[in-house]
Amino acid sequence: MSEGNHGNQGKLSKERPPQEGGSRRRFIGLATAGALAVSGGALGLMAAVFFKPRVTYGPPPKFRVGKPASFTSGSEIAYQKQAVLVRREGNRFAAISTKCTHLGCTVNATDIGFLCPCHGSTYDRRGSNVSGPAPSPLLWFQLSLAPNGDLVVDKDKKVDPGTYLEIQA
Amino acid sequence: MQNLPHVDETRGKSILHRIWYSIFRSTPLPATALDRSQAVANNFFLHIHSAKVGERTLRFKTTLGLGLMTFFTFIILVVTGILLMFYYVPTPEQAYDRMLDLRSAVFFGSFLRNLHRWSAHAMVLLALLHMMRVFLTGSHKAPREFNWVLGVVLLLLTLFMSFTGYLLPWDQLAYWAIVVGTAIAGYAPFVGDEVRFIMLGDTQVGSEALLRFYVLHVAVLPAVLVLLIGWHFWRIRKDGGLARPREALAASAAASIPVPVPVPEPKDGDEPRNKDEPKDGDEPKDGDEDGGDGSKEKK
Amino acid sequence: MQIRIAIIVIALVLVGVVAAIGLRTTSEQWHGYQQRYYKLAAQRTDNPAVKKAVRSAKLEIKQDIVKDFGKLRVDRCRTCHTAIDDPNFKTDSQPLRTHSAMHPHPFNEFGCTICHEGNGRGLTTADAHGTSHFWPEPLLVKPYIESSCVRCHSAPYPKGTPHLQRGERLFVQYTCVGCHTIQNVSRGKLGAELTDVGNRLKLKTIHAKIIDPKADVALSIMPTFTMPEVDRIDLVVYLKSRRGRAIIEDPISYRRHNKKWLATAAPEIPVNQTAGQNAFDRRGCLSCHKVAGTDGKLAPELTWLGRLRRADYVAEHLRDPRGHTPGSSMPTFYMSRSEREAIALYGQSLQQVSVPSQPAEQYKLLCVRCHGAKGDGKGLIAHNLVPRPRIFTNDRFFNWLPEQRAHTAIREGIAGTAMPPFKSILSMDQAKALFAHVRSEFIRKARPIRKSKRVIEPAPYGYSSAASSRGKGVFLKRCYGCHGRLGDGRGPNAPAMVPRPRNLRNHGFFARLTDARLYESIKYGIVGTGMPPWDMLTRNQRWDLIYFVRLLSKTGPAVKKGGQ
Amino acid sequence: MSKIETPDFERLPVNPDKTYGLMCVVPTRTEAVTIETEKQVLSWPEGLLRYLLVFLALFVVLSIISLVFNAPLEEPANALHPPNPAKAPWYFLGLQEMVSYSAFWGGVGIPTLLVLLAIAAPYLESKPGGEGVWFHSCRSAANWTFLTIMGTLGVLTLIGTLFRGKNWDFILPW
Repeated sequence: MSEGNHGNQGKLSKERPPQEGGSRRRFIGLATAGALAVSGGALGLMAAVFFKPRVTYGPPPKFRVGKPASFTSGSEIAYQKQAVLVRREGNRFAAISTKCTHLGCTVNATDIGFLCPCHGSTYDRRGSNVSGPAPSPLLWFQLSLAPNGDLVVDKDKKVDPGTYLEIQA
Repeated sequence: MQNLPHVDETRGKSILHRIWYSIFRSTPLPATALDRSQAVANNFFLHIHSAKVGERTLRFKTTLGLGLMTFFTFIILVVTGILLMFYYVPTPEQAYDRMLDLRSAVFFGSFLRNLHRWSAHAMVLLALLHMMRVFLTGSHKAPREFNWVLGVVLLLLTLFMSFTGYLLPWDQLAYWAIVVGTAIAGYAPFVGDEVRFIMLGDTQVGSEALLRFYVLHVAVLPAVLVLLIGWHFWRIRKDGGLARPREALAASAAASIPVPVPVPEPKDGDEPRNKDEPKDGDEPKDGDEDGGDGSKEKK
Repeated sequence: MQIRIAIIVIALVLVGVVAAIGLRTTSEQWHGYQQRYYKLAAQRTDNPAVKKAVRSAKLEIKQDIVKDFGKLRVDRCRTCHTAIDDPNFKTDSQPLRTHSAMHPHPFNEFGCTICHEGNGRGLTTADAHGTSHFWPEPLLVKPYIESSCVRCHSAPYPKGTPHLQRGERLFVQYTCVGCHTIQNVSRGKLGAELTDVGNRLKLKTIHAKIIDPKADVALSIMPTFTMPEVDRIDLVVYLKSRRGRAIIEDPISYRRHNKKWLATAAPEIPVNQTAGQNAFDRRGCLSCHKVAGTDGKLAPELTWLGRLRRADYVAEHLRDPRGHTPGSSMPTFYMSRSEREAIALYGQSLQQVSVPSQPAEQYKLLCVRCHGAKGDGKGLIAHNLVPRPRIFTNDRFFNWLPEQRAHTAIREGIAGTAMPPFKSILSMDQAKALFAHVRSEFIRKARPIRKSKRVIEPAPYGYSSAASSRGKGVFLKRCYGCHGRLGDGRGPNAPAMVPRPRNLRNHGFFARLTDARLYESIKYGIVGTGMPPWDMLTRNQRWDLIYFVRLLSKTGPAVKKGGQ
Repeated sequence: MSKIETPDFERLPVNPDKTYGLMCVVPTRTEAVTIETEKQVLSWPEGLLRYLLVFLALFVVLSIISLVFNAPLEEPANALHPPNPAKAPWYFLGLQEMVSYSAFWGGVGIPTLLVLLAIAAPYLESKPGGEGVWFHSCRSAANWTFLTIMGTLGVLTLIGTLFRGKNWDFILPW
């Protein structure tokens, strides 16, 4: 298609047009481009952050599980909806994910650790993967204490396995 | 492959060069008249535009830039509209709450909604002013009659677009404007009640109407608008660019209606024929009042 | 070159505008509150675990999503009110203040807006508190917050709701029950239904509608009650609490309850004076009427009711006030026959009146409440009476009116209107003296109107339905503009007329009127009113009209014969 | 192709496989839209720079408006309580004003006629002359007709926007 008109193109002047104030023009051009890039970039950045929701409507990642005293020592309470297990050992508390690291099934807590019903992965009590296809240990989430004394699980914050929150109850 | 110029030019050059020329087919900052013409002609968005325009066409007084501005508001509306769609749910239960969310919880949401809303008003206003400009400069007359008709249709679509968008926040303003608006449609002779029923999908304004207006607003009407805007622009070239005063034209035969003339002998300073528009003759002097869809390619 | 300079200028402006947009977008009101809270909370707590948690907390929107109570609530109130569950902020000012401990509703289960209303999704003060003109549920503050308890706690209302409980009593006290229906509470049919008024109207609107019912709806028939502001506030609390079915009530038991309530008969009471007086007090009659020192300032004085009306009149009036006296503002209360009779009996005991000897004093005592101190018909309660009291300053009318008819009106009253018969209070001479006083005081121009000789052509034929339907034809041609198509005195011209055209359906009034007077009024008109002399009608047409009026007012032979 | 003298292909070498040009399809004559009478400039950069300027100006103005004025959001839709007055968007208030006189003529009849008239305008105004000139004297009749119609609509819109209050009664906006 583009060849049809080659005929005339040779006639166009190939010289650069005479520049009036070349360096000034270049400066203005650069400054304009800079200003536009800055504003465009800023708008683009804000539009990008726009996509990240600041609130969600599903189960909140940060939730309260009640007063520490409501957990008896040695108890393990599973929160099905949030797929988290809260364990109390003495005065130490931990929140362990019950989501299998293999393909996301909910694991069952047992005396000796966690068992995944889907593909038979097993974890020990600390959540380390022992056998089966699970590639990594279960996640541990950060536990903290709200000002009114409630325990708060924050699924957005992961902690190293074995990290307990110690509360002088 | 044929030995296209850029292929030759970029042979042995860096990969960046090659990528650039594979996309744009012209130099990044064209400085010569030839390169500049090429930049326009070889670009998907710009090629609808002629490589050269009359000086008069670019003068502000000629058009007041109104058509161009109408088009730009449309671009702004498309961009902000697409962004807003990410947080909007067209159901009566959620629509209003989503507006509240845009106002509070969504980062940048408030500004985008404001911009969308005010741009919509601006587009209607600018389209009306553009129409007045065209009429008052006699630019709707032959041979540009059909483009005027396209323009009228575009104006109606713009109004309808704005009207369908009006319902989406599902607030009192929206709800009653639609109730009244569709009731007016119900007065159309013979088919009024049917038209109203089909518009609303129900006997009264409710979830069906919201869904229908939403689909019209975000899919059907924009698609039709884009198509017609493209046609509108293309017609500007086809009709010989902006209307010019007769005094400015040669007194000879070729006044405003395309007439066959003998192929003139090429002279110095002749323009390259635009590749897509071989019929345009040797001198594409059709200015382009609205063909600015290339702005995004500009810088 | 100019164009390039223009572009760079506008590009620089754009940078500024984008900076402003960025600033506006990234700076939010709640950031400051949360920062201050975290700082103070870390200082105030002794618990190291809490201290650590607070120190590492980051700015975030905190929201509670509650689905359990009716509609979905998304409450982001804790974003600013971060300290509501922190016991260390009891004495701080809002927004960082501990929530009062009185309520046993955990906010993460109940949310905030279920009690406080406001816009839970808002994140600025104006937005969240719903102070904008457009938000239907602005934040509820004390004492109005009591109204929210009723969302779940139906009667008997929980502790800590004194305003609500008082408001419920006031709703009866001010006879609101007479006009307004609230399902399972009241059965009034004159006013708007208020079963879910709390969902429909803002506090401000309810408040304004009680202060001045005509402010919003110009033709509202609701009277303006005089009540202290404390009463009004409690009434508003009560009305705001009316939200239809409570959340805890399931639809089936609600309907069952409602059906049972609808079928409940009005309570019977013993027909004696004491029971009548109790009912009279309980029903709030004095919120409109006046008895001795207590005055509702809306309805006629009943201090000497027993001297004016007989018990059967009162009982009948109570049964159907608007049927009995057309246009009466008094609503029909849901009462048993025995209660009506007991109240009527109590009414007979209201005899106390000491008539002063001076006509001027008599006028003050007996007439001012309706006819006004200046005789201009603008007495205290005049605007609640239909038809309105006569305007004594209308000298044309009173110069035309035969003196003797005025005396009769005072002595016998005017049936079908609020004008009572004073014959047991005023003797004929007193009545004459009183009217003489009225004449000298208000009827300035003693300019007798020349009366032509009145000729009352006798009826050429008696009543027949054909005659009355011919009369209807004449009526619809000549009379409907003032008297209205239905003959109820509400024609299109009526609002501008003083006095208003007569309601031709007023049975009581027309039952007393002779055909001859009707004929005279039609033929010669009534001077000083909008009724012109209808000279152009023929005798037969006039009689047809009379028969039609008899039909309308159900005072004709047709009714007696059991016709139409 | 044969009529056009072979140009200098230094920069754009001709494709040796190419044996025809589109122009050859048109025998001996071609069409020219107009004859060049005015000075031409390259659309890159002269045109595009102006477009950029217009776009930036428009964007800046709209951004400032969006920054200063929040988009309206009234009460949630409530089918039981029409606001008083219930107004359409401003560009339909002229229509609403007409509708308040007659629903059919104001809402359907006149608008349809106006649209048809607009579409027919260039065909009705068939006499050439006055193109491209603001308010050309030879078109004054057409211009005045147009301005009268637009002005009437504008006045109706203004009345509907500013001078109508509760119950669609006349009010003064100040």
